Amino acid sequence: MFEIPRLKFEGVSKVFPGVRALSDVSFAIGAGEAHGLLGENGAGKSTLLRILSGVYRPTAGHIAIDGKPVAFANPVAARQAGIAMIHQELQQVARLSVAQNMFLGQPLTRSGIFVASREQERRAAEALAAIDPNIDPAVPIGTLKVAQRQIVEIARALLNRAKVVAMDEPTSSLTPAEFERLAEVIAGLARDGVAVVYVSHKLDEVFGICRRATIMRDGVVVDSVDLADLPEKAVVAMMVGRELAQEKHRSHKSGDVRLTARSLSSATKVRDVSFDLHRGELLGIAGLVGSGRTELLRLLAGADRLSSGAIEIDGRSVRLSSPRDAIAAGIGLVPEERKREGIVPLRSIISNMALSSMKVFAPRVLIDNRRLRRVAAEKMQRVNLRPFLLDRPIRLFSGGNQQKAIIGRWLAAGTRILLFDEPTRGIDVGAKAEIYHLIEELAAEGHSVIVVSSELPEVIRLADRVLVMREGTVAAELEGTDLNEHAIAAHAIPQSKRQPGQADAGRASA
Amino acid sequence: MSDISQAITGRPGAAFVSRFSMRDAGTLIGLVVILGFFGALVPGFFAERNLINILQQSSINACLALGMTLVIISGGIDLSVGPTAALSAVISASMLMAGAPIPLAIAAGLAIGLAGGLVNGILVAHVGLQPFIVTLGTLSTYRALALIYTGGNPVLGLPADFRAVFNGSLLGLPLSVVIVAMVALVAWIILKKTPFGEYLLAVGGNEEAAYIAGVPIARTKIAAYMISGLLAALAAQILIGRLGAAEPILGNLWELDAIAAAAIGGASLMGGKGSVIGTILGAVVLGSMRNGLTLMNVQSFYQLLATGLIILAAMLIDRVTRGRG
Amino acid sequence: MSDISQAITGRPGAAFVSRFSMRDAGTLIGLVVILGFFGALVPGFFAERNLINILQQSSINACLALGMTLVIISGGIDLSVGPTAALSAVISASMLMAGAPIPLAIAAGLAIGLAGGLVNGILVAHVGLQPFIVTLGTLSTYRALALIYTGGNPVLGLPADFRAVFNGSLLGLPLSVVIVAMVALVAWIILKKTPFGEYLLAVGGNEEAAYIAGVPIARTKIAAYMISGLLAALAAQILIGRLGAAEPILGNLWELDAIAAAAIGGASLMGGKGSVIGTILGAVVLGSMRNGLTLMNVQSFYQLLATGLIILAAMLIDRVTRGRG
Amino acid sequence: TDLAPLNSDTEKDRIEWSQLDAKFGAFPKLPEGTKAGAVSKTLTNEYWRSLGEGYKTFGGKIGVPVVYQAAQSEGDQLGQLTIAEGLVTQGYNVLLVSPQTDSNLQPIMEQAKAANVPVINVNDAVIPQAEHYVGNVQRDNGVRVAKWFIKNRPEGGKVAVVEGQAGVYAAVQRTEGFKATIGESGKFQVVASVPGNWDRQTSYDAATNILQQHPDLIGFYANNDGMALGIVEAVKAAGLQGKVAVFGTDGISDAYASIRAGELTGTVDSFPVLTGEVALEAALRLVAGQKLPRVVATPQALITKDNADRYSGPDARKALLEDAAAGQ
Ligand SMILES: Nc1ncnc2c1ncn2[C@@H]1O[C@H](COP(=O)(O)OP(=O)(O)OP(=O)(O)O)[C@@H](O)[C@H]1O
Ligand SMILES: Nc1ncnc2c1ncn2[C@@H]1O[C@H](COP(=O)(O)OP(=O)(O)OP(=O)(O)O)[C@@H](O)[C@H]1O
Ligand SMILES: [Mg+2]
Ligand SMILES: [Mg+2]
Repeated sequence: MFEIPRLKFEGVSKVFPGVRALSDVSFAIGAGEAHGLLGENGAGKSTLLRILSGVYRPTAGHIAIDGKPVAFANPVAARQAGIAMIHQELQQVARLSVAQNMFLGQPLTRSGIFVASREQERRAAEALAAIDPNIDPAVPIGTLKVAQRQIVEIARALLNRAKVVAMDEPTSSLTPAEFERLAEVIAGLARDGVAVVYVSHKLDEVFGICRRATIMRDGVVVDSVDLADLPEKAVVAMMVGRELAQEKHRSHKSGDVRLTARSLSSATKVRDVSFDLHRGELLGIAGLVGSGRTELLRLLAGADRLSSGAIEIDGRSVRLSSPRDAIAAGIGLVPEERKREGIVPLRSIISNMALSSMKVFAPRVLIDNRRLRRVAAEKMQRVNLRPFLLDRPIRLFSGGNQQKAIIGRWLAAGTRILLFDEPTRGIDVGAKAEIYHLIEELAAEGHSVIVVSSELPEVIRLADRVLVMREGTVAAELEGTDLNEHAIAAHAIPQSKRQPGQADAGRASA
Repeated sequence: MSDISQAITGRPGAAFVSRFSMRDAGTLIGLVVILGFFGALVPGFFAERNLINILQQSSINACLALGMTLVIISGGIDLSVGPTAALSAVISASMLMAGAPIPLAIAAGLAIGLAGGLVNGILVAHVGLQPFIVTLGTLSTYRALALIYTGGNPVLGLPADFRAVFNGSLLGLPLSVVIVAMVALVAWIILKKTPFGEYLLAVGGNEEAAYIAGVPIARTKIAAYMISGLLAALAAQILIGRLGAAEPILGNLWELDAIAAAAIGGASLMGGKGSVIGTILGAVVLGSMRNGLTLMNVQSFYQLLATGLIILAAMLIDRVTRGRG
Repeated sequence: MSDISQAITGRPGAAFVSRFSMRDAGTLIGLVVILGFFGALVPGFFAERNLINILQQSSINACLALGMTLVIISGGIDLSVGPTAALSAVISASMLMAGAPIPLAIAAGLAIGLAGGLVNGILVAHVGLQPFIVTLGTLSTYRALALIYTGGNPVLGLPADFRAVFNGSLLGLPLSVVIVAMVALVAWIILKKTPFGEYLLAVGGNEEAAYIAGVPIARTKIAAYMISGLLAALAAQILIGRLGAAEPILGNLWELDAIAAAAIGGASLMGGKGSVIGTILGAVVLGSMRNGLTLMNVQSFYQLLATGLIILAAMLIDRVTRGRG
Repeated sequence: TDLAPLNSDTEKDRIEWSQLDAKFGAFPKLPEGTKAGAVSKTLTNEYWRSLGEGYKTFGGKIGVPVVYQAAQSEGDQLGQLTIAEGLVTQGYNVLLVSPQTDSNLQPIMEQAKAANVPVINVNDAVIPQAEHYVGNVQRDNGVRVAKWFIKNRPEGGKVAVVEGQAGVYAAVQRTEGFKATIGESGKFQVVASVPGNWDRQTSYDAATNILQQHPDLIGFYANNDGMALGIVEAVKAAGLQGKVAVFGTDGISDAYASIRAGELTGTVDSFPVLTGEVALEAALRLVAGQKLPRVVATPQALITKDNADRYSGPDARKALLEDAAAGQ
């Protein structure tokens, strides 16, 4: 108890114009400790870590490393003081190679002038090997999938011998198998005396990795707790300030087929996908990363073009040559990459929400502002936007709240078929429960919903029926008692790789 | 739930006022500083007559800059406004000289503006070329067309009836000022109150997200360029009404003034951001500067110097009062 | 999992080669088409003498365009290259006329270029103003300074020794071409092989990520503008060496040609993208076009038309061969 | 070379255009296949098109093909150089150049010398090393207008100048000539001398501002006709027509029309068609081996409503010859 903690936050506060993101945050982490940082969306976790890594400066309070107070003027100062950080949003330059990205800002050089590309690539490969040896450090990072790019972020944090490694949702795109390897890496870091701050909305991960955790709510520390002493439910209660009711799945599926996919194929990945989607049905889609789920949703949303096949809605064939067509047909997509495909950062919550339903809000020429504000308030209340500031630019909201605004967009547009791509990626337990609830409510109201998710419990919890995709095709359709994690995993692995007893070791969730 | 009900009823007025001031106060302060400067040094600068002169002299640039603002908001740029105006001017003028009815000649001129904008828009939106380069190319092309069409000669001696259309005055203000004020009002309404305005801001702010949200990207961009072309053509009509002649070399370097006005007014050339009020203020800043320097009889080299420095100063004031971004 | 892991690992070598050709092949094809076109129509177009002419005539634009490319990659733009060149030219020239040693005069001229770039860079990087507007302001300011410094008069009769520095030839190529080729080589090395090159791409490609990674954002941007100023000054030295005189109005509209060359060569004005080889090819495309049109004795209005259309055509070819983006 | 830098306005080695025949005899016979190349500033100004017309007329008369090119815009200095280099490469026997600036065509002088092709600098910017210059005295433009004011407004008053592009030779010289001459009289005040950038709209705005500040202004002098016509409109809009005299420069056809309509007070015509004819004649005399003085001066005249008819139309040449004979 009297030993000097490796990392200590002392009375850290951060005020943004109009928002108090952190108030008087104090807690400490010892050397060799992996420490969880938990809280709902907007609790202030990322803000705290951004202060730690020198991106923001605190409004009040300070940080101490090994008992010495430090103040970082910029990210380089933090890095030099031994802080490594994995940011929640991918911070990468698409046109640079993996290795260049990993060494960005601290390149290895030959004779102090030229970049030592080979050496960088060799060391990058070393760092990557711990989690995914298949990533080629020489390719432009923009050609990688999100999951791989996240792994690169992790590997970058391992390059330097850091005293503190802060991880802000490092696994939001990763599979459980990849998480397992990350857990080993973290254990290794802890053995070397590194303090690890671990932020994740996946509580099981935090419980698996960390002995202790600090729980935050609305910018203040609720408590620092020993996880071994607490059941998950209690932690959740501390995070959200109330008990979350565990709900069970109920189906609202009715007889009528609303959407029929006939042999859909895309130019790139999707091959010959057929299924029916009923009124009030919740259809889950599971599969490995890269199995074509996102592409399938983009086809249904009109964002990509079909190379063959047909889509029918209410029995009538529709041509979806743009998202506009799809929206007119009652289809809306909540995309996977929120920052890139979801939000218009400078615009307000209202504008972002109203974007797809301009016809509704502007029946003639001008936007009916009163009606717009009324509807926006109603929808945002329903999705429980926090803080409830409808005119604030959406970029100032946390990821979870941005997601809520996008969902609100489709509610406002009166969409009948909702496509969710990883709807709870980067979203906290509280909001997750709210979003599950919302999705089920939508189904109960007669909406048809497709949910793509890499979290199998999520698919199983939500879906009436699950399509398992493998290499662009539907490998299986699971329903009722057949619908379980093991079955999904078994069907998701490509045939050639499947060996007896190995199903769980694949890249599918289990 | 007080915050919710407040959000519902809102204080839309208050929100708008505060949004106005954040964005446009900087430009307004810049304008006030410049006006104060010249007012102190130039006797008669604040004479009503001179203020009207300033407005009139700013009106053409303001007209172009409004179109430019919409294009810039959509994430583009339109370098071809000057040549578009020239083409519109010489075609209207030669129709008038051939005895065409005035409304027809004006309509044809405006249609040329729309057509020029349409070509720019299609090359940007459908072909996917960079706006800067597209309009750099059409800058030369349209200018060449105007020169070829007229053989390089100005069209002189436009009928008095036509000139009267743009040369009258209303409530003591020159008609050109009134017309541009109306254009500004329409542009403001478009940007703040119509779906198209939302679309412009969304397309410029995040094209990918706008696409997924069902915004008609191509149509929005094309419309922005067409409005820019239309307003360039309108500026051309006002100008030839004033000068009584249409030249194929009219509108040289207009694009730079228009971009400067929009930027001084807070438009971001990265797209997604811009303001009608700011642009108008920006155009008046530039107009007052020209007017004041002429009245002070500043030698031409020093006028050039002052132009450069004032553009920089206006941006600095703007930057300081508005904060980063 | 074979296809997945293949997608993951890729074929890195192939990827790089294909990126080279993907990027620059379009420009190369554009060049070949234009050369073929003029070669077929103009007798003597492919004469060695004429090809050297084309290179020499492209060299000044290429020199500027290289600096412009670095600035554009960093997410900026430099409209002030022409006036920077003029200022550099008149200062070197007046020093020479005052009897200063040649290396000193050249060094002073180059230093002026660096200083002009430094001012641009500071206003962009530290003050946070938009590059377009900053350099639009300094475009006027630097030009005015050059005019004021010389009273508007050209500096005539530069010493033969000075002119010899830039007018010789090496291996049958004019020295100016050799100098610019060397500049291009250095620029290529900078962009491909040094941390600074990476920083440029990072700052222009994703400034936030670059900041978080510890890239010195401000220093990188300032350096880009300083290089652009330096190369403008170098172009000015080459030019006054050729002309034997320095004028304060030298370098008019250079910025547009330089931007056109960079853009034809594949630089994106949104930043983060650009190629030295592409830019050089772009400058030669523009140079061959000018040369070919002149040799065909095309009337100037039609030359202007051709300029516009060829810029658009080059971008189209580029677009078609390279795919979107 | 040992030539002193040319000052076309003061060069002693000069001849009036009207004396060519008298001093050098009738037009000589030319070598077979002679062809002439010409490059001017821009075709966007009628002045330069008329000059080209003069080249073509004379060339047509004596059967010499003339290629006439121009830069894409005024100020496209390197573009003009490219064109001129192209003409040298293509082997024309003589070059007539009207450079954008004093130095942008400098390299041509050396290349042409190497190829043994004479180069004639025709008007406007003056290449210091030019061995041959045909054109008028730029400064004289402003002088003539100033003299008109001194003669016709003996009581004096306020006048203003609207200048061409900052730093351009012709603009500087014309303005200088006007200011110096009118200043000598002591009765006039130049209350404003501001840039019009060769642009009608800019000049209109500048004139409006000047008139508003000085409603008692008696006259404007503009460095070219396009600007002057813009000023005329500003004067009309200010309701001062008839009270403010407006002068332009160049003598383009629109200026004549406006003078006849009683709007523009006058212009200094430098007779571009005639200048073109004289320039090509001088050039071809060089090709034929004659040794001409370094400067061949071409005429100009102040045109007002009274004499507009005399200087336009088919008899202009005759009128100018008469003027020359009268020693004007
Ligand atoms: N740059 C900023 N300007 C203004 N407000 C901000 C800014 N960054 C964050 N905030 C606000 O600060 C609060 C805390 O946000 P933060 O991103 O730290 O939350 P978080 O706990 O990381 O949430 P999530 O789990 O969604 O990532 C939120 O209300 C957010 O809107
Ligand atoms: N070759 C590629 N280059 C760049 N991005 C790609 C490529 N292939 C796929 N992607 C992107 O990677 C993501 C994966 O999409 P895909 O449909 O292939 O897989 P998925 O089953 O949705 O897997 P995930 O769990 O990653 O979403 C999508 O955002 C897609 O746009
Ligand atoms: Mg966060
Ligand atoms: Mg996906």
